[in-house]
Amino acid sequence: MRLRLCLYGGLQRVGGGREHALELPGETMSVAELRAAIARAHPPLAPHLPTAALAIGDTIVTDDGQVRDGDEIGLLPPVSGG
Amino acid sequence: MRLRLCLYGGLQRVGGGREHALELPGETMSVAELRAAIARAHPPLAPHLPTAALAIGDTIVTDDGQVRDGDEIGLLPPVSGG
Amino acid sequence: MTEQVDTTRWIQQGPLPLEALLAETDDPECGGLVVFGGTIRKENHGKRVTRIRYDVHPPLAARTLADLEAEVLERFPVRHCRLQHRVGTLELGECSVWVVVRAKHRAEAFEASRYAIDQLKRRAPIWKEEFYEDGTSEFLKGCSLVDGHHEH
Amino acid sequence: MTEQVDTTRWIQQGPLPLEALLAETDDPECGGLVVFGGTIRKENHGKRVTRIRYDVHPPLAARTLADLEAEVLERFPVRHCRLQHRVGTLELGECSVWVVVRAKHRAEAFEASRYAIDQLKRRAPIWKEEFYEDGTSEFLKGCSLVDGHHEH
Repeated sequence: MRLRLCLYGGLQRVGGGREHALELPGETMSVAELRAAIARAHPPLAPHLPTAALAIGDTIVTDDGQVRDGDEIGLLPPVSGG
Repeated sequence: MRLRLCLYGGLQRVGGGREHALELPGETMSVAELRAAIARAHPPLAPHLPTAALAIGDTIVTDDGQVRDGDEIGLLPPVSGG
Repeated sequence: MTEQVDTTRWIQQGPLPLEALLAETDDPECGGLVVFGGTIRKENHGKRVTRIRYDVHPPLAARTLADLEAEVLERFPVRHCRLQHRVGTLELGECSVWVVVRAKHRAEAFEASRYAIDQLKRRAPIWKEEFYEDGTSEFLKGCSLVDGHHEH
Repeated sequence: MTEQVDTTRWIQQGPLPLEALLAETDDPECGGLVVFGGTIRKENHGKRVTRIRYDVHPPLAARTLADLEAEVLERFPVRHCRLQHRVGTLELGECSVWVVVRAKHRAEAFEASRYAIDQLKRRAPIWKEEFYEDGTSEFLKGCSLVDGHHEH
């Protein structure tokens, strides 16, 4: 499956830009598996993953969620708006 | 002495209008004496005097203050701004 | 005897322009702005209000508001505090009072704003006359300015 | 997958017009209006700030702000709560966020406003990059959106 990984806030610096294509085996996987896949594909992001939330579209998902081919994945580090 | 007595808020209804001339003996008197004089000159105001503050010009004065000929006296019932 | 100050800085006849107070207090040292506005409500103690008339002792009210602004700056770590109150007749929804506070941090701005409006209501020589749908009107019970009569 | 909603109700590129939010929430059932504005401060943690860039996840941020507005109306006896946040680069003194709350009584309006801005800062997917006089920039440490990582 092919996902669009979008990095937000300081993660754009760590990962080199907003958008990254992710090609992964299978048609679906759990969010926990996706986190591991992101760490493998982008090692500099790995230390930031424990505090980064993951969104599919405009919904934050927990590790037992599922991602599917075509999903837009947002990786959201700790927030600092206001 | 001649004073200008100005009534504020609901006291205008009780005393009949904003401004009242007060002619009193002597050239000066204490605020406490003035309160008694107001009660005599305007009996309907008497029950309101204990909770009404008294201002000379733009200064609130206590009972030991002095009034003089020509002073503008404001009689200020409990306030309700905002 | 009464000092001739421009009372319109604090007491105004017409609508109060919030924009002017925001511009006046604009300050890049501040990160938090809190504005309180009091607006004319159409119901009070179960009665239908149609409008409110504010009676004001302008020079004393101006001085009271100016003193309160200074007191707020002294008591709280805030950089700006401006107070304005209207006089005369206001329609439903209109704004009778603005409290504008700016501070480095938001917590202090909230606290100072709350303090300022509470104290303004207790101390400013301003009287609210409510007019009702049935044609009657009433001056509201208020806070005595005589020491020992602060029953709020 | 992403629902197409008009995010500009909550997230805007240009200056946020407070007047529009005041007009939108105008309500004669309300006696108290509290506005909080966050403004760009020229100093933070001892460093001279020249501007701030906000990075935002617009659809998620819009949903977060909309949900927070609804939550505020449920938790507090207030009649209106509107939230708006800017995205992009802001200069010193500019306003990055508005919280507009209207209630029958002022105490509730203050409490709800305070709650809304505190929660917005914790929950909204918005990231602040501060630019400094020395030419460097930094993303600020923030609040994790992952459960169990709310260290505030």
